[in-house]
Amino acid sequence: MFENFIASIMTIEGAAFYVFSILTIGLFSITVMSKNVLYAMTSLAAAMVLISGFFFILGADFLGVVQLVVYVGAIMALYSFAMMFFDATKDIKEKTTSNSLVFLLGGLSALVLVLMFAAPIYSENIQALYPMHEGVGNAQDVGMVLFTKYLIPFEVAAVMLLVAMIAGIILAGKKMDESLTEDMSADDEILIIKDEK
Amino acid sequence: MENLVYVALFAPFVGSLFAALFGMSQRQIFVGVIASGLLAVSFISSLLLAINLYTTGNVIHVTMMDWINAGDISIPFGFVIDQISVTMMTVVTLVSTIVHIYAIGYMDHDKAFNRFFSYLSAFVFSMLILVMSDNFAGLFIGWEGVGVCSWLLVGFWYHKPDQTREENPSISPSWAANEAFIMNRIADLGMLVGIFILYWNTGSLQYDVVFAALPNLDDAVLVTAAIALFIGAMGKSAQFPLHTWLTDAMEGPTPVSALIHAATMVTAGVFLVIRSNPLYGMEAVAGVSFFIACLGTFVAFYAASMALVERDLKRIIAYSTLSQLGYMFAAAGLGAYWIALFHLAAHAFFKALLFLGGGNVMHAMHDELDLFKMGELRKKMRGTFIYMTIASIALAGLPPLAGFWSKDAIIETAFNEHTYVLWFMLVLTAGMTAFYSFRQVFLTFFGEDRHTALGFHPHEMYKFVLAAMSPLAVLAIITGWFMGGYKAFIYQIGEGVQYEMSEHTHHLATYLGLIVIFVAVSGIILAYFKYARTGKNAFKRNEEKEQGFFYKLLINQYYVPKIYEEYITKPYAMISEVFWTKVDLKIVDATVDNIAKFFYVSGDKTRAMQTGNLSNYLNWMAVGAVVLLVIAAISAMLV
Amino acid sequence: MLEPINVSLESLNLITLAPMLIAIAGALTILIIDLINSKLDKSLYVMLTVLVLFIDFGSVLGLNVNERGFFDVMLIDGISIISQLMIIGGSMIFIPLALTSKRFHEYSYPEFFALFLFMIAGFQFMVASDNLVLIFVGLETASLSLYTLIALHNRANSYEAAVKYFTMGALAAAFFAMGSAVVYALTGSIELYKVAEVMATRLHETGLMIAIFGSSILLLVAFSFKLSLFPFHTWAPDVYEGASAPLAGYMSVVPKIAAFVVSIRIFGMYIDLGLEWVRWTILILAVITMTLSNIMALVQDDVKRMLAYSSISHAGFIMAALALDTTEGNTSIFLYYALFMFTNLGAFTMLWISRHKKRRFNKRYDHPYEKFAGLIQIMPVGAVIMALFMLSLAGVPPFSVFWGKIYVMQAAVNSGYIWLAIVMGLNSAVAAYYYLKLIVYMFLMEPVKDVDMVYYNISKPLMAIIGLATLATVAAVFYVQPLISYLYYMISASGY
Amino acid sequence: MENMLSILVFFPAVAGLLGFVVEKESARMYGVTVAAIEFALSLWLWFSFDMSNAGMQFVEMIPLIPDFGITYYLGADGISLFIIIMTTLMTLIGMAGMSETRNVKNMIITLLFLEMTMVGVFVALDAIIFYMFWELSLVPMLYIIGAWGGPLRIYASIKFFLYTFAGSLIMLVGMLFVAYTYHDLTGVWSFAITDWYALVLPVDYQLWLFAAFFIGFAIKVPMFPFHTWIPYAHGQAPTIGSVILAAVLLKMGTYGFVRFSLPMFPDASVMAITPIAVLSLIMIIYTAMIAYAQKDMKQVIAYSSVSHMGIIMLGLFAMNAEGLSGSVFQMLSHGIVSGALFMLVGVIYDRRHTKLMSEFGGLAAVMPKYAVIFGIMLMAAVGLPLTMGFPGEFLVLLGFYKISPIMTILAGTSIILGAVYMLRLFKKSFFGPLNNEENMKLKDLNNRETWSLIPLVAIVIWLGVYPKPVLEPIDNSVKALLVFMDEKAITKEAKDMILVSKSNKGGA
Amino acid sequence: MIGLSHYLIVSAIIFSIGLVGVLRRRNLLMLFFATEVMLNAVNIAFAAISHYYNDLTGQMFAFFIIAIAASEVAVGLGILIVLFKKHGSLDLDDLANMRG
Repeated sequence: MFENFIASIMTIEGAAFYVFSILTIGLFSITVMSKNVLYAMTSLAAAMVLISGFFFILGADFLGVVQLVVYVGAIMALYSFAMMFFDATKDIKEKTTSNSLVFLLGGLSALVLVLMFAAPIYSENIQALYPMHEGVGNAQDVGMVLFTKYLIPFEVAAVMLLVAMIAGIILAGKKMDESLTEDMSADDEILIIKDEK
Repeated sequence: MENLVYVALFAPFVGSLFAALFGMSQRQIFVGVIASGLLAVSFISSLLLAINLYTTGNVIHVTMMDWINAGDISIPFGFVIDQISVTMMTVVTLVSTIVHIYAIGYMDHDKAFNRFFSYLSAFVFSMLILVMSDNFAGLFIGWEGVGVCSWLLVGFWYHKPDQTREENPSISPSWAANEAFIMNRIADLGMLVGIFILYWNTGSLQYDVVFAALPNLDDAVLVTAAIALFIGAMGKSAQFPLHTWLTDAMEGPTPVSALIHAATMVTAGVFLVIRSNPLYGMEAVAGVSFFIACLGTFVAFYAASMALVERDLKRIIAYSTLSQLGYMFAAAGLGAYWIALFHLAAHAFFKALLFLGGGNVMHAMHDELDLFKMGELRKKMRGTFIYMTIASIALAGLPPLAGFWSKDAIIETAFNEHTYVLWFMLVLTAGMTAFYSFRQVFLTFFGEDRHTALGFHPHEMYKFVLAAMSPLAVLAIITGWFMGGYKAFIYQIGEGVQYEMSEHTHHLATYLGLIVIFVAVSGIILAYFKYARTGKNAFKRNEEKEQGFFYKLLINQYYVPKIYEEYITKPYAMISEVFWTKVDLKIVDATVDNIAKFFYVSGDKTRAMQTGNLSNYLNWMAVGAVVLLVIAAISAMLV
Repeated sequence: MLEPINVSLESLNLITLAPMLIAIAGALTILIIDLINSKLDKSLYVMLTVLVLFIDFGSVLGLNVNERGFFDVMLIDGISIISQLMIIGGSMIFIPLALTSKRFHEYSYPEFFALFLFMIAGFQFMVASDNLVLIFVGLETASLSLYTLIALHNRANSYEAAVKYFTMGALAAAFFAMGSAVVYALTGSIELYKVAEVMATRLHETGLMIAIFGSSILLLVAFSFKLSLFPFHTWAPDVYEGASAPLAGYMSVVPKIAAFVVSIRIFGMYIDLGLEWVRWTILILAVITMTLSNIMALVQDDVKRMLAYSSISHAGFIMAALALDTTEGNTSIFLYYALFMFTNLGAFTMLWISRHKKRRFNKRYDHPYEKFAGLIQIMPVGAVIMALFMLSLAGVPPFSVFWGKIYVMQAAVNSGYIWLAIVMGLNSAVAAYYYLKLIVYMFLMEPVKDVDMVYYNISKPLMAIIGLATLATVAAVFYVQPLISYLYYMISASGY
Repeated sequence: MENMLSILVFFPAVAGLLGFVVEKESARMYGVTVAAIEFALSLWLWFSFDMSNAGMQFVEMIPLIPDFGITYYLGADGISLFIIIMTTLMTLIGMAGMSETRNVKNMIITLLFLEMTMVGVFVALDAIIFYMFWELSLVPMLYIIGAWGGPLRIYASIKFFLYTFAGSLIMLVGMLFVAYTYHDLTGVWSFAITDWYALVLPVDYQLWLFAAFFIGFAIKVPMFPFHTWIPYAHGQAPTIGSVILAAVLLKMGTYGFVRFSLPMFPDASVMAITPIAVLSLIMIIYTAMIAYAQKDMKQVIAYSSVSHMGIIMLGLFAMNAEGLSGSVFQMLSHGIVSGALFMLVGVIYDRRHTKLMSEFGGLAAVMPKYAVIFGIMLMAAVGLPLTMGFPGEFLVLLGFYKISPIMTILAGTSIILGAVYMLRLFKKSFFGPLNNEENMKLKDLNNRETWSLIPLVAIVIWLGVYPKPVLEPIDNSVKALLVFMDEKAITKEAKDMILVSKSNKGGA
Repeated sequence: MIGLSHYLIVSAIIFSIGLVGVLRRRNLLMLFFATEVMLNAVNIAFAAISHYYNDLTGQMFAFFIIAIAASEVAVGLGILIVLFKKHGSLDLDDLANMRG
C-alpha cells in the first residue's frame, strides 16, 4: 500500500496530483474558514487555478482553459467588483453555527462520498459514447461534440447567460431603488382606472 | 254482532275525541254527559255481547285490519269476544259508565273538566283494546295505552308542587304519575320479552296460534316466557316489588282511582295471567304458577298490614286493592282462573263503590283525607255512609255480599291445593282486611266529631251522583249470588279455566267458610271497639305508640319507597351525572379534542423549524442530505 | 484530423425544438420592442406574451408522441407533451394577472415578460429531454429567471425570498451536479435511457450499491428541493410569502410540474430497476412532507402562508403517487396538477385582488385571516368563490381537487399501498381544518374593521381569470373523463 | 318520467341558485313554496312507486367518468323511498315552522342546497356520487350551525365538519379498495353499488372494508364513542339545524349501513354483530343516562336522539326481516319525532331565549296546545303503541331477540330509561306550579307553529296506527336484501345467522 | 498509479469542504464562494471520469457547470446588490423577516 503510494508519487502525474490535491484542499479550506473576504477570494481564485491544473493532467486542455478564463477571469472579476461594492474588505463578524454540527455534517458527507467513490465504480465494460480520438487535440474533440450532440444545451446555455445578464442588469439597475409596492412615500400603487385609460 | 263489537270498542274512543275537541275550552257539562252516554252505549253493547255469548256460546272473532306486517310477523287489529274478554268488557264498561257519571258531579268545579273526560274515555278505550285483543301485541297496545292514560290522570292536577316525602308520601301528582309510568315500563319490558319468546318459538302472536303451539315447546322456553309475562303482570297489578306506585297514584282524582287503580287497569295483570291460562296451566310452568300464588298471598298480607296503620282514606283503599289483587293472583297461581276472574269482577264493583264513596267524603271534606280529622260523618252523609258500609262489608268478606263468595272460594282453593300456609295467610289477611276496612268506616262515620273543630262543614254529594252509584251498591251485594251461573258460563271456554274443589274440600267447605267469617267478624268487632265508640272510650291518637317499631315500619311502607329512592333513584341520578360530566365530557369528548389539540400543538412546535434564518434552512437541507446519504450507505452495506 | 460529420436536416427533427424556440423568439421580440419604444404599457406585453404562449401551445399540440430529435438530446414523449401543455396553460392563466387595477413594480419592466418567456422555454427544455445536461441547463435557465421574477416584486420580503430561494437553489444545483457525476461514473453516460441500460447490468456488482443509492440520494436532494419535500421545503413558505400572490400560486404549480416530469424520468428509472429502497425513501419523505406541512399550516395566521404550506402538502401527496411508479400513479400526478392548477391559482388570485399597500390588517402579514372576516357580508360573491376554492382544496367533492385526490388514492390502493391511502385520507382531514378556518372567518365571523370592500385590486381581466378558475373548479366532473383518458393515453404511450 | 330522481335531487339546488335573485322579504315564502313542490314531487315518487318490486326503481344511469367507472347512477327502493319523503317533508316543515329572522334569505338558500345533498345521498347508487352528496351535505350544515348558532357555534360547527369529514375519508379509502378489487376480478372499473353487490369478497377483506365503512358511518350515526360532536352540534345549532340534523343527517349513517355494509359484507356484518351490539347498547343506556343528567331541554333531546339511534343500529344487525324493517321504520319515526321535538324546544326557546328546564315549570297551564303536542311527541319518542315510535322499536327488539336475548333485554331498558328522562323533562317543564314570572305571560303556539306541527302529529299517529303503506315496501326490500345476503354469505356462521323470511324461502 | 478513485476522493473532500462552508457562512458573499467550491469539486470528478472512460461527455458536463456557475454568480450578485441596497448588510442573520 505504502509502496504503491511511493510508486505513484514518483511519476510526474502522481506527484502533480498529490501536490495539486493538497494545495486545492488547503486553499479551499482557507476560502471556507477565513474571516477575511479578501483572503477567501484570493484563495478561491488560486484554488481554481490549481483545479485547471487537474484538468490539464487529465487531458482536458480545453476545459482547463475555460476554467481559467471563465472562473479566474470572469467570475473572480465579478466577485471582486462585488466585494468593492459591498465594501467587504474588513474582517467580517459571523455568528457561526455550532462548529461541531457543521464539521460532523461535513465529515459525514465526506465519509459517505468517499465510501461511494472508493467503491469499484470504474468498470472496464463501459464503452465510451463520445470517445476521445488519438492524435486529435482536445479542443478539436470537444468542439466536435459540443457542436453536434451538445449544440442544444450549448444554445440553451447561451439563453441562460442572456437571462443572467438581463437579470443582473435590471436587478442592479437604478429603477429598482424605488419600490412602488412597499414604500409608502412612493406614488400610490393605485393607478386608478383613469390612468389605465 | 260484529258491529256490536266495534260499537263497544269505539264508543269510548268517540267520546274521548269528542271531549278532546273541547279539551281547552271552558267546562261544559254536556261533554261529560255525552262521554257518559257513549260509555253507556258501550256497556250495553258489551252486555248484549255477553248475553249473546251466554245464549249461543259462539265466540266472536273479528279482524279489523292489519297493523304490523314485517318479515314473518303479522299483527292484525283483531278482537275476540269470548267468556273472559266479555266478562272484563262488561265489568269495565259498567264501572266506567258509573264513574263517568260520578265524575260529572265530582269534577264539577274543575277547570279541566272536559279534558278529564277525554282522558277517562281514552282510558276505557285502551282498556277495552287490552281485554278484547286477540293477540299479545294488541294486548300490549292496550297495556301501554292504559299506562299513558293512567299517567295523564294521576298527573291530572299537574300544577301541584312537589312536596317532601314527610309532607306527602306521594310527593306530587306529577311525580306519582311519572313513578307509575316508569314502574310500569319496567314491567312492560318483561312483558315484551315474553312476547318475543313466544313469537320466536311459535311464529305468531295470536292467542289461538300461540296456545296451540305451546305443548310442543321446551320446558325452559315455557318457563322463561311465563316468568317474563308475569313480570309484565306484576307491574300493571302492582305486585311486590313494583307496588309502590299504586298508593302514590292516589294523587289522581278519585274517580280515576276508582276506575283505574281499583276496578280495571290494575287487574290487567290478573287478566293477563287468566288470558294466558293455557301457558300457566301447563305442568312445565307449575313452579312459576306456584310462585305467583305465593307472591299473591304475600302481597295480600303485606298490603293489608300497611293498611292497618294508614290514616289516609284513599291510601287505605289503595292498600286494600293491592291486597285483593294478591288474592286474585293467589287464585290464578293455584289454577283457579275462573275464581280469580270472578273475584276480579266482584272486587271491581265493591272497590269502585268504596272509592267513589271515599270520593264523596273527600269532596265533602275539601280534599282532606286524614281519617283522624273526620268522624261522625254518617249523620251528614247518609247515602255515602250506606254505600261505603256495603262496600266495606263486601270487602271484609261477609255473606251474603259479593266479596264473601269470591274471596271464600279463593281461600278454599288454597286449602284445596294443600297449600295450608297460603291458606292460613289468606285467612289471616281476611281478618286484617275486615279490621282495616272497618277501621276506616268507623273513623270516618262514627266516633267523635273531629272535623267541625277543624273548620270542615261536610255536605252530601249530589243526588244524581248517589243515584249513579246505586248499581254498584246493588252489584256489590248480589254479584256473589250468581257465582254458579258464572261458573257455567265460563266453563264454556274449555278445560283450561275449569277448576273444581276436591271432594274433601267440598265436605269441609262450610267449616272453612265459617272460619273466614269468624275471623272477619272478629276484625270488625276489634275495629268497632277501638274506633267507633264515643265519649270516654272515644278513639284518641296515641303519639307514643306511633313511635313504635312496627308502627313506623308499617306507616313507612316497610321503607320500600325510601330504599328505592336511596338505592335506585339517587344513585341513578348520580351515575348519570358522572357519566355526563366525567366520562362523556372529560374522557370521550376530551380524547377527541386532545387529538385535535395534539395536531395543533405539534404544528406549533414544528413551526419552530421555520426560523426564517437562511442558515438554518441550509442546515436543514444539509442535515437532510447527509442523513439520507448515511442511511443510503448503511442500507447499501446491509443489502 | 477528425472526419467531418454529415448530418441530414431531417434526422435532426427540428420540429421538436419549435415550441421552445417560439418562446425564446417571443422573449427576444419583447426585448426588441422595448428597445424601439420604452414607453409602452404592460398590457401590450401581457397580450404579446399570451399570444406567444398561444402559438407555443399550438406547436406543442402538433408534436408527435415519442420522437427524439437533435442527436437524441430532445425527447418528445407523452409526458413531455402533456407537461409542456400544462406549463404553457398555467402560464397563460398566470400572465393576465398582471393586469391589475393597481400598479406593481415588476410589470413596469418589459424584461419581466421576456424573463417569463425564457423561464417557460427553460421548463420546456427541462421536460423535453432525458439528457442530464440539458435538464440541468434548462432547470437553471428557468430557476434564474424565477429568482429574478420574485425579486422584481421589489419589497424587502421579495428580496429575502429571492435570496433564500437562490442560495438554497445553488446548493441543490451542486447536489444535482454531484449526483450526475456519480451516475456518470457508474454508467459512463448521462442520458437516462442509456444510464438505465448500463445500470441494469451493473446492479449486481459487489460493493456498488452504495454508489447507486448515493447517486439516487444526491439527485433526490436536488429535486426534493424543487418539489419542496421535507426537509428541503423550508424555503417554500417564505418564498411564497415574499413573492407576489399570483407568482406564488404559479410557483406552486408550474415549476413543480416540470420538476415532477424530471423526477418521473429519474426516480422512475431507479424504481424500475428494482430498487425498492428508493421507492420507500421517497414514500417516507412524501408522507412526512404532507403530514408536517399540514400541521404547520394549521397554526398559520396568514392565508397566503397557509396556502404555501398547503401547496407543500399537496406536493407531498403527489410525490407519494410518484413513488408508486405505476401508470395510474403517473397519470394521477398530472391529473392532480391539472385540477389543482386552476383551484390554487384561483385561490392565490383571490389574495392578489385583495392586495392593498396601505390598508393593512396586520404589521407582519399581507393576508391575515382577520382581513377576510365577515367577507360574506361585504362581498358575498367573492366569499362564495373563495369558499369554493377552499372546499376544492380540502377535497370536498365534486370540486376539482377531489377528483385528483381520489385518483391518487386509487392509484395507491391499486399498488397495494392501502396504508398510504389511509394516511392521505387522514391528512386530508387535518388539512380540512385550515381550509375550513378561512371559510369560518369569511362566513361565520363579523368583519373586524369597517371596510366597504376588500378586493381593492380587482379588474376585469382578473375577474375573467377568477371566473375561469371557478368554472374549472366547479365543473371539474365534466372534463375529468376526457382529461384522464388523454393523460392516461399519453403516459402509457411513453411507457411510464 | 324516467329522470324523476334527478329532478328530485336538482330541483332544490336550481331553486337555491335562483333564490339569490329573490328579494329578501320574499325569500321565506319562496323557500316554503319550493320545499312544498319538492315534497309534492317526492309524494309523486311514492305514488308511482311499484310496491311489489323489491329492487331499484326509477333508475338513471349516465356514465360520468367511464375510464374510472364513475357513473351518475340513481335509483330508489323501498328502503330509500321513505327516507327521501321524510327528508323533503322535514325540510318543508322545518322551513315553514322556522322562526329565524336573521338572514332569512341565506338560510333558505342554504337549506335548499342542503336538501339537494340529502336527497342525493339517499338516491345515489354510485359510491362516488354517494360520497359526493355525503360530503357536500356537511357544508350547508356547517354554515347553518356556524352562522345562526349559539355562543359556541364555531367550535361546534368545526367539530361537526371535521369529525364527519375525517371518518368519511377512511370510508373513501374503503370505497377505493372495493373498486380496485372489483377491477381486479372483472377487469372493469365500477363504483356502482349494484355492481359491487355482486362482489364476493374473502372474509378478511370484508372485515377490513367493513371497518373502513364503519368509521365513516358510525361517526355520522353517531355511535358511541364517536358521538361527542352531536351534543355540541345540537346544542349550538338553530332549531332548523337541529331538526334537519336529527331528522335526516343522522339517518345517512344508518342508511349507509343498509346500503353498503350489509349487502356488501354479509360475513363481516355477521361477525360484527356482537361488537356493534355492544356499542349500540352503550349508546342506548349510557346516553340515556346522560340525557337524564342534562339541565337543558335541547340537550336531553339531543342525547335521547343518540340513544334512539342505538336502537336503529341494533335493528340493522338483527339479520332478520323483522329487525331490519323495524330499524328502517324506526329511522323514519326517529326522524319525524326527534325533528318535531327539536321544533318544539325551538318554540319555547323563541319565547324565552333559554332552554334550561329549571327556568320552566307549569307550562302546561299557559301553553296547553304546546303541551299536548309535546306530550304526543314525547310519547312517540318513548315508543308508545299506536304512535309512530312503536312499530320500529318493537320490531327491532323483536328481531334482535333472535340474536341475543340478554342484549335485547339490555336494549329494552331503552323503553324504561327513555321514559325516565323524557318524563322528567316533561314534568320539570310542563308540570308543577307556574312560579316563574316570565312564564306567566307566555303565548301558546301561534298559527305558523301549530300548522307546521300538526302534520307531524298526524303522521305520527297515522303511521302508528296504520304503518302498512310504509312498512310494506320497506319490508319487501329488506326481505330481498336478506335473501341476497344469505346467498352471498360465504361462511357457514353467516348463513346460519342471516334469517330469510319464510315467505321468501321458496326463492325470492 | 493514480486511479479514478483518487480524483473522485479529492472531489468528494472538496465537495464536503464546500458543504461545510455553506453551513458555516453567514455572509452571503462568502456563502456564494462555498457553492463555487462545491461546483468545482464536481468539475474535478467529471473531468477525471471523462479521462478514465476516455469519454468526452464528462468534459461537456463540466463545461456546462462552469457556464451555470457563471450565470448564477451574475444573478446572485444582482440579488445581493438589491438586498444590500435595502438592508445595508449581507449577513444572513439580519434576514429573517419571514418566519413561522
